[in-house]
Amino acid sequence: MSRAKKPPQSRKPSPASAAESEAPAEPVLSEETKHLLELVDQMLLIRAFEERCVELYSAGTIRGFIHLYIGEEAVAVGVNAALSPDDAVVSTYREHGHALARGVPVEAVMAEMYGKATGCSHGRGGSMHLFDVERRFYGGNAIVGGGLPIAAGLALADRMTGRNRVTCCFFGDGAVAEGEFHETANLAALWDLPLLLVCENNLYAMGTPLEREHAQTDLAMRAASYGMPAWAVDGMDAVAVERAARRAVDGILAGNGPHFLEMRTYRFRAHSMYDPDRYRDKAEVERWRERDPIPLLARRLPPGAADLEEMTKRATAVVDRAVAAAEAAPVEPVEDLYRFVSHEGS
Amino acid sequence: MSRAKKPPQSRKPSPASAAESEAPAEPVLSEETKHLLELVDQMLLIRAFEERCVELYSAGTIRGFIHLYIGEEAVAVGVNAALSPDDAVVSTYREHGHALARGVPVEAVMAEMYGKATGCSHGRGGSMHLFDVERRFYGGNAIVGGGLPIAAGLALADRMTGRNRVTCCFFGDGAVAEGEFHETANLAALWDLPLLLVCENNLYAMGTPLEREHAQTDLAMRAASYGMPAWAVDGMDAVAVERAARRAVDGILAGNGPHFLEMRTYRFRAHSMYDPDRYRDKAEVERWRERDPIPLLARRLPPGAADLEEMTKRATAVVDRAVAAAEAAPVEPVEDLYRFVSHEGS
Amino acid sequence: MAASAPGAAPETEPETEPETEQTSFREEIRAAMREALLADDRVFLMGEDVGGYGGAFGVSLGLVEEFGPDRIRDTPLSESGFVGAGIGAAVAGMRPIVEIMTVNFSLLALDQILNNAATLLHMSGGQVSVPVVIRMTTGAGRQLAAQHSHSLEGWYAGIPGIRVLSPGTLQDARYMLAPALADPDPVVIFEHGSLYNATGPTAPRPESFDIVSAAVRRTGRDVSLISHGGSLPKVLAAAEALAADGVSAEVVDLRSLRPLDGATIAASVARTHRAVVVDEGWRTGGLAAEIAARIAELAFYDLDAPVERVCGAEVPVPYPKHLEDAAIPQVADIVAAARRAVG
Amino acid sequence: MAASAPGAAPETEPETEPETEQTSFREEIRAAMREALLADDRVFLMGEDVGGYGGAFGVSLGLVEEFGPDRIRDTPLSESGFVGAGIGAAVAGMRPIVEIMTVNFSLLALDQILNNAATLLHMSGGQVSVPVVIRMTTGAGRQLAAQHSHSLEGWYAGIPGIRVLSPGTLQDARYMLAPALADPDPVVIFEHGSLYNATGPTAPRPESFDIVSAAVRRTGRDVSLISHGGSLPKVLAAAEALAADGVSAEVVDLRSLRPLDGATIAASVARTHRAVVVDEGWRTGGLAAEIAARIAELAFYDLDAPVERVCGAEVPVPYPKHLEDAAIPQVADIVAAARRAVG
Ligand SMILES: Cc1ncc(C[n+]2csc(CCOP(=O)(O)OP(=O)(O)O)c2C)c(N)n1
Ligand SMILES: Cc1ncc(C[n+]2csc(CCOP(=O)(O)OP(=O)(O)O)c2C)c(N)n1
Ligand SMILES: [Mg+2]
Ligand SMILES: [Mg+2]
Repeated sequence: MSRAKKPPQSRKPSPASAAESEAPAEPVLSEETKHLLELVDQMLLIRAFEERCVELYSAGTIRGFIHLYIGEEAVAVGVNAALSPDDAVVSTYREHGHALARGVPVEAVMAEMYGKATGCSHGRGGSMHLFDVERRFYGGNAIVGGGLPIAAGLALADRMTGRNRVTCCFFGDGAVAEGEFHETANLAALWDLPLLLVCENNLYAMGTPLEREHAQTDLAMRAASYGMPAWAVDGMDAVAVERAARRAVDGILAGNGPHFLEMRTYRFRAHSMYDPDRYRDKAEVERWRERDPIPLLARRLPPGAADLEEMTKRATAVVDRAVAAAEAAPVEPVEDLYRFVSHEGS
Repeated sequence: MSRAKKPPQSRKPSPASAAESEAPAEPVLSEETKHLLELVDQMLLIRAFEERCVELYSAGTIRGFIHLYIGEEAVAVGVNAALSPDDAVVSTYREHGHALARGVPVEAVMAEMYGKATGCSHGRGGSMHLFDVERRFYGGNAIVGGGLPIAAGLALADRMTGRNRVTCCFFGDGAVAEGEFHETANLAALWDLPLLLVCENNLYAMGTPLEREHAQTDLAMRAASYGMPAWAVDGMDAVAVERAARRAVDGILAGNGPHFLEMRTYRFRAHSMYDPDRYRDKAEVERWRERDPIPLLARRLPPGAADLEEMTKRATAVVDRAVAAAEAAPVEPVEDLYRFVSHEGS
Repeated sequence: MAASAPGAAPETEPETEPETEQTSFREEIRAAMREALLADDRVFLMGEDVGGYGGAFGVSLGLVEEFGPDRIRDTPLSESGFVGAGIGAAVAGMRPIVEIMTVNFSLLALDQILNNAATLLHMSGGQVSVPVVIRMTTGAGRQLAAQHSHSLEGWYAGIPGIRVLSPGTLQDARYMLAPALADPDPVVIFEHGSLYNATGPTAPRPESFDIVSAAVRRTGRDVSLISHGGSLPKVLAAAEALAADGVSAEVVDLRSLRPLDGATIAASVARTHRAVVVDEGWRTGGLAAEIAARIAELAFYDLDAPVERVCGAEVPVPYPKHLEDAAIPQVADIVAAARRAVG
Repeated sequence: MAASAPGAAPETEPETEPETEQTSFREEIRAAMREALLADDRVFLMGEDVGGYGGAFGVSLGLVEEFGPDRIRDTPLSESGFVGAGIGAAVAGMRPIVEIMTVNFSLLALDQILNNAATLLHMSGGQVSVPVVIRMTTGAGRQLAAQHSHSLEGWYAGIPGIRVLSPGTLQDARYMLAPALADPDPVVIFEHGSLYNATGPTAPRPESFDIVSAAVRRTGRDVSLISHGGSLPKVLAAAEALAADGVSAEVVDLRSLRPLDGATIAASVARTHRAVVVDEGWRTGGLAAEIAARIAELAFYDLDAPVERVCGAEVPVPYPKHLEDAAIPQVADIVAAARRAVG
């Protein structure tokens, strides 16, 4: 089946925008403005969700490894805007943003952080393993580079069955050094797989700066050497991200094989909770904070179109409800320990 | 220690040329001609050795996997001519030629094929695992790509201790698809390792042609994307190979980090014994045979300088002696099975 | 490479094999794949040289001509990449048969097999199924030396979330694949390299066929010989030799290495009171260790003697024939262990 | 990533730890590395974020400032590449300490460890020595879920050609490294993530110190509790509980997982006639299976009851605390197993 580029509003609305849509839509807003407002809403929801996670983690309510996406939200929402519901997404351990942008219900994601039975992975996975197959969100993967071959396989299945849709794989700059990146890039280009490779280059792999991870720090150029279209994008600008992702998706759907996008972005927080962030110069962090993707996008809206304060309140309210639901939700009984190990429950 | 480019004759002579040197050297020959004659001798020795292996294998005298180098000899002798005795070599399972060119005694290599105690690996390794640490020949490795990280480590040790010498790693076109190639190339370029990467591109990985192994079949260009000097060479022309290898070695010794050479070559025989070679067009094989590296180099010599027939006789005689010695050599006693597992012989 | 295994020369052997009622492991596995490919469009075979080359051991010879390069898919040398791609394709609903040339190379794909194939279902709370079948050659015996002679079945048999099969008979070679493909979870099938040329009469299509229970291949009173895959013929030969000697040995073929059929093992030991476990893997921490431990747990009070383990010697397998023979279980070793057991 | 483990927050903990006579696993391992780096120029540390970050678990905190980025070498995310490079550097005469962030990621380097590090000496007929030390964190207990909670010690303990150590005491954390570096063969050291913050008095420098023998950490008459590494504290607690209950448990700390000190194990079982093996790895085919099998071989006629195995449940470790606790050995499980054993 071939498909036409869908207009933004035809895409699955995010929970936040769903919440919003109940409020009477401002009549004077153009489709484009509405769409950008939706992206702002999605970013605010991700931001509010993660800021709540910090509190919950510090309070010891949620545990495990928590990798915050704060500062990188434009990548998730911009790329998602270019995807349609029947496309697939494979992500990393830093995937709260990808899951929420994809439309995985906030309640289900928050419940997963709590390890509750109502979580999007039944509570088995936690922060690093969010799944929602109904939305073709094939999960957080905590092995750096480990999701890449899986994504190639999802794309291969579509290629073999003639389904014209895209598999999008998110991964970091550090992952590009793993052998699995190389093997996947070659397979995808060799087999013309409908694969969108989105490298979130936040300039660090844990505490290691890009220039000590890679001999060639121009990652888009490295990817291009496999013979696939590849270019770098301002990952702080949601509009630039969406435009680039659309171009890539169109190219993939037109049968031009895999595309690689290097999203130049930055994490405002440490690699993970408790990382003291010794290795980054505070001034560097400050410079990047000045390009916070949320105000950056809000400033592009017509005057008065975006009331950030009000929108933030709504997002916070959504998160409040999710926390309340998660608190109230049941955990899986210990007797079910062996559940999901195999279909037999061996 | 820094070192000057050594003239050819200062390099360890190959056993064959050693044998030859007993014969009175033709006075009128220039140094250059003598050097080329030595390369021809080395190639003839490798050729004679492997042709004998075919007989011995068919007779069931030697066993295991045998991968013939016939047709690719110019690469081994040309590269070796650019290396000095204190450089290191890491190779593959197709390494008879590399070992012999390096000067591993023919007797020791043939005894290894027999699995005898006098073999260069005490008989433990066989065809795919030839070792000679005294000559810094760190072995045949039968895991495709498996030798690459090891070679990087040998180079790293030199880098850290300030010894200015080169580690040369041979591998095939198929190996370039392995993640270990990618990881090693990046490490080597990132750390400026004195590593010479010699890709023997014989156009096939077993039965798979280059264009079905790699999306980007210009392997030198792929390697260059890691930020290292890389170029392709006519691997059938020993002189071109040596010239390229010298340039690369000089660059490495000058501190310019790893270099990658794509040697365009071809194996005249099947991937291994018993491979019926169904996947190659006979005409293609014939075309390459017309560029057999031995006559190709012989034709460059002044008229009368090379008596190929006579030289082949000498090489064959060397192999005859090696076979006789191997036949007569003892095997390791079964009681020694656990020997060499650990230094304690745990 | 593997194609040069004397014992595994696909191109020469099939010709020389009598094509009448006799068949070989190689042909039975090929027939099983052919049947699966014909029966289900979602099935495809992927691996290094499975196409034009016909598979390193000639198992898939001719399939690409019949099914085309899309479904008989040659891959680059990228074990982690193409095994992971097979896992992903299975997640997407395909039924891939991924061939890893040999178990030695499967180490390069072990992260994908353990951390993804075996784990996705659980991590996702039951949402992500991985119906992939991974076939790989295992074992020593062809003088391929230290990097081509591993037997790592015991490691795979220890991974929760996957099923592990080890056919030791022509019938299992022929009929294990279909139920493996029908399994919604990952299945790893080990094929011992020394069995490909093993021939025998074509087995009839079984009425019912399971891939969970062990089989008693020979009944006996005095000692239970427990084994699987490539060691099975040696164990049967040992039982024969012991019989000639007045020792009645029962032969248990595990067939499934995960889950293990503890009931059949325990029942046999309850009858014979003595057990010898035969596995080509390294002794320490190998499959035989688990089986010995299980027997001691399930049949402790039935045992009249310590469980004997006949395993691979703990060395990287050496090249020369006499040392390789000494490094892996031989009929004589099995006979000797059985004698020790019966005291 | 690992740095976010609550139990393993290197930056917060050291500060809060009393720096006087008390010490921690983290500090002892760091002191051991510092000593080795000072004593021998050939020694260097290499791994992901061992430098500026101070190591995922803060073990190498401060070392890069003292020894520089050349000898405290950050690597890209390339487990196979940098582990192989460490092996190669060892072949060339260096004494690398290669840190793999966690055992979970070591699967990506397993080909290098098994097919090169463990095999080169034998394949080369004794010519190529590989004096590398590979350190890796292991174990569950910090709610890190299925891809970050493995215990694969049993697999490594099955590889001929390498030595495998598992420190369970501050003294072993401090003094195992030097003999490991002096070993001409590869040594793998497992550090349980839950031990890094474990504190106690600084142990005196031992007169003599070996890395081959198991240690009896507590003597007892009724049952032998055999364990190592991260499970040791739980086992000692269980012994305490059992004592309060009139059951005298002997605690054997394996220390070396390869080679295994069968003599000490057998001697203990000969005294107590009952054994409980505790290991966090998956039960089937894990380290406990080998130890149970060994006991049944070495002490068959001494055993009055089946060997009990207290192991990790055969599931990819789940995230929620209550399920993770249920998935790995707890003191209560050990006590219950000991009670079953003494009947
Ligand atoms: C194979 C593997 N090696 C190491 C780790 C530990 N680790 C987790 S995240 C990370 C850094 C990854 O950096 P990058 O790919 O740039 O992604 P980012 O965290 O910056 O988003 C490391 C080293 C891991 N999870 N998996
Ligand atoms: C990791 C691994 N995968 C597969 C094999 C089997 N195998 C041996 S050689 C070979 C082809 C390698 O091709 P190339 O690298 O081009 O070297 P060539 O044999 O052409 O010299 C294959 C697939 C192996 N030995 N190791
Ligand atoms: Mg990053
Ligand atoms: Mg090739």
